[in-house]
Amino acid sequence: MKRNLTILLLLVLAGMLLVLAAGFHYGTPLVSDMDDYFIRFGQEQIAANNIVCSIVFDYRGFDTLGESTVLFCAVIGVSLMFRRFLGGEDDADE
Amino acid sequence: MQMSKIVRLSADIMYPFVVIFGLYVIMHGHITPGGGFQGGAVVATGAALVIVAYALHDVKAMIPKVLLYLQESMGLLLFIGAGLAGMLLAFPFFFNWLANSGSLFGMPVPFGPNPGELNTAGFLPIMNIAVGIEVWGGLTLILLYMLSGVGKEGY
Amino acid sequence: MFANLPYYTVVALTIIGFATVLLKRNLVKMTMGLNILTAAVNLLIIVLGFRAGGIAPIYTMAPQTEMVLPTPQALVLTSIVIGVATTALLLSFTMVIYRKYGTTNVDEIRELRE
Amino acid sequence: MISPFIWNNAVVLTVAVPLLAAFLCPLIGMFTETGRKAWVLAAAAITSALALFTAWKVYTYGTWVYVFGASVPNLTVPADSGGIPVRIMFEVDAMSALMLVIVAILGFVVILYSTMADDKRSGKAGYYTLFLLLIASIIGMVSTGDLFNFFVFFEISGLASAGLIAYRVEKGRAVEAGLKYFLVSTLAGIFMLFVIAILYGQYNALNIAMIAERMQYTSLDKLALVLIIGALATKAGSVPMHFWTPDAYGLAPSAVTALLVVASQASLYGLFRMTFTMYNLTLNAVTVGWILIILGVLSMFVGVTMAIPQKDVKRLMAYHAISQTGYMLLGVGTGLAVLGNVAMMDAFGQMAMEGGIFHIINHALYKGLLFLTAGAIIYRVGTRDMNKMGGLGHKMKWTMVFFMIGALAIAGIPPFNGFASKLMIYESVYLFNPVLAIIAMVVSILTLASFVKVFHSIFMGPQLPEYEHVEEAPRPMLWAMGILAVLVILFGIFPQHVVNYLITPAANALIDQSGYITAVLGGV
Repeated sequence: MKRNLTILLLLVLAGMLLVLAAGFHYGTPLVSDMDDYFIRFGQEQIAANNIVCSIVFDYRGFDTLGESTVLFCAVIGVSLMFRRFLGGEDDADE
Repeated sequence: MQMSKIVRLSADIMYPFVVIFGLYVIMHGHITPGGGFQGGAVVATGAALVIVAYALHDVKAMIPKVLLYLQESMGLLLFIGAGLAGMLLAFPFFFNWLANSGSLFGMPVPFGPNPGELNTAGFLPIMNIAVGIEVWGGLTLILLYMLSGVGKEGY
Repeated sequence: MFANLPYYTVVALTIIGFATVLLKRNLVKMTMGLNILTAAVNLLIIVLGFRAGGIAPIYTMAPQTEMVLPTPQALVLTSIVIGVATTALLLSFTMVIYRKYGTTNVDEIRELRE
Repeated sequence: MISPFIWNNAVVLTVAVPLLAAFLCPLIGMFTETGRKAWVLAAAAITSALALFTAWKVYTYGTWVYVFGASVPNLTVPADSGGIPVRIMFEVDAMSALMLVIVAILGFVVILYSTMADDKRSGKAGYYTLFLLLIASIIGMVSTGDLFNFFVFFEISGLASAGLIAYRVEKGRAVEAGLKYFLVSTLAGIFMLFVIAILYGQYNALNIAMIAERMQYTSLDKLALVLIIGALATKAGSVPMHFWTPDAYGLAPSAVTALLVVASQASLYGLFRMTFTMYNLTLNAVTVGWILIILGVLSMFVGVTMAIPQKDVKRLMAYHAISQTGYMLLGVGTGLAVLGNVAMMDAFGQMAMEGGIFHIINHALYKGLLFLTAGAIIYRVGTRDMNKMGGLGHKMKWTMVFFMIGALAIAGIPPFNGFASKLMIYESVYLFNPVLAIIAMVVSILTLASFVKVFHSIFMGPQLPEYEHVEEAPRPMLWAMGILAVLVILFGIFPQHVVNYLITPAANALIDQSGYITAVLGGV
């Protein structure tokens, strides 16, 4: 039962995604005003040649702070899982 | 379960070059493709190289865990400090007042293609370094913890 | 068909990834399925930002100024790091469960529960 | 008297302070143990104070837009960009302010409960770090105005709560529950990324207000709507995808479970934000409203019927959490269904939405109280199996009183807050469709029945010999439960004040999409 339920779900998903594939045209973005702003003013405002880096660290810098927090979270999570072997900050007592 | 002498020796020789290349990628993030995360990951492969070559207890002796935690927290503090620096001058959070300001990393950049100057882009290099340190410490810690969980029986 | 090939690749990868996550019983294979799904979404975001004839949005020694859209590349950078963090945590969960129950098969774990 | 620094930047500091505290937590933990507790408690107190101040400022001065990295905090649209917002911005309107109030109260109470109480844990630095990160991520999810930023905070809350659920590593089942929760959370995140890709591909915008303004509801947007409702309803714990909730809530430490309830409500807030603010009238409100109603009714019914046979006290409460989420979905779903015509909206739609939103804060309060009391009992007795407990009322007087307050509130008994919001939902939904209101009432009666059973099996009966040594829960736990109990009673006795001041502006903020958009695009 579970198997053909999953296959049904996959067919529905395939149908939905074909709608998605038909909606966009490769090579010609529908709208690009925000990105044209970045390309035009990115270098001038932030004095950085690499526009992607200027977006990552300045225009959308808060995302990158959130993202390095994600990595920090993963490190703390993994350290909690293996605190028995490598010892957490205070070695396990129980 | 140490590797053979040859592997350990070549790992020792290779390690500095991997770290230098990683630092290059981190430092030149705002000019060439790359940046904090990619550079940090490259340097973490250097750490992975050493971990593979040596046994775990040697690596634990070589890289103290406290140092890695310190490295990780300092990287993150430098990053959020760079963000908060704007607020001290009554600007909003994450304002890049170093760019085009003439001081550290403050050189303006002529518009259009140019050979690229290291001393530009205000807080970007500082944030690149911060994220590079954090990813370096973080990935190495993940590797050490996951390696420590291998091979031990029972819980 | 070939004009929109990248989008059909995204559809194919999503189906494979989602099928792996749902049908496979082994936890490690589920993690692989999730990675395929993340790769599919990243490919979709990158492909949305392509502009025919554009170069990478970096001004150092740039031959022309007709550039590709930069924002998708910034989003995918974040998404890749989230993918790494997710995989690290999933694999460490799997290792702990394997140590506790001696198996990574989801059905057997359900029976072994005390 | 509040310094201009706080006055202008409070909305950012509510996220920056817990993040900063979390980054330093492992370091401080290495030196002093009490130092870490003081540090975590201080950080939680400051965060709650800032969140309450932000909420107060939004309720008095209207929507607060804060742009990250612009030269002036409210420079939403750069001068030469032709009217498009390019930077990330926080947009706290009345609805976000209500959620900030919930996080402020629950965050502080839960940290107070866990720092002072149980200290025979190992790996405490990691435990408290993840706690602070979870609070920061919920605050971020609730107050951000950017779609991709919502996704990043969504992932942080997923990671942090997975680490916290799997905290008791030696008990294999907790890790399995954490894994199940994390798989579902990652899948929901991937589907949300699909939605962001579709909306970005069409409108080249990541700001919620910008997308709302450019929305034309093409077939791709229908697909995006289906995916986003699926993803966020999964994380909120509504029925078709609720299988992770009993394990995750049941096996996590009790303090964590109380905060997980708030994390699920943040996803519910995200669902309402997407349907009301981003799509609003472009989607045909009736069908999508009915989808939410059906999800709500299913959650209500399945939640309660699965809860009755449970032996484990926290799994029982987890199923009740699912059924209470159903009430919120029913209330706001009815509001969405009649969003189109003004007549029905004034008649009962507004009341239904206010009932649903009021139920969010009520549920957070009394469900937090119930989980904390369960935690206190398990802390003293050691087992979660209700059949093994009995006669605890003799020794644990205060815990029994708090449990009674929580149980009566969840069942919707008059003097407590549960009754106020459920009554609003019954009255308005009855006008919309009587059958739904009747189902809601029946479910409420079943909830009361199951909690009477729980109360009897834990507290009543003779003093059991093996629980001779049991004495009252430690004082800080009682303080934490006391705060929640007082709030539950206060909200129950003065519901009209709470509704007028907190809930009606939140419902209006959700309904009027144009206010949200002009706050970003209108203002310069």
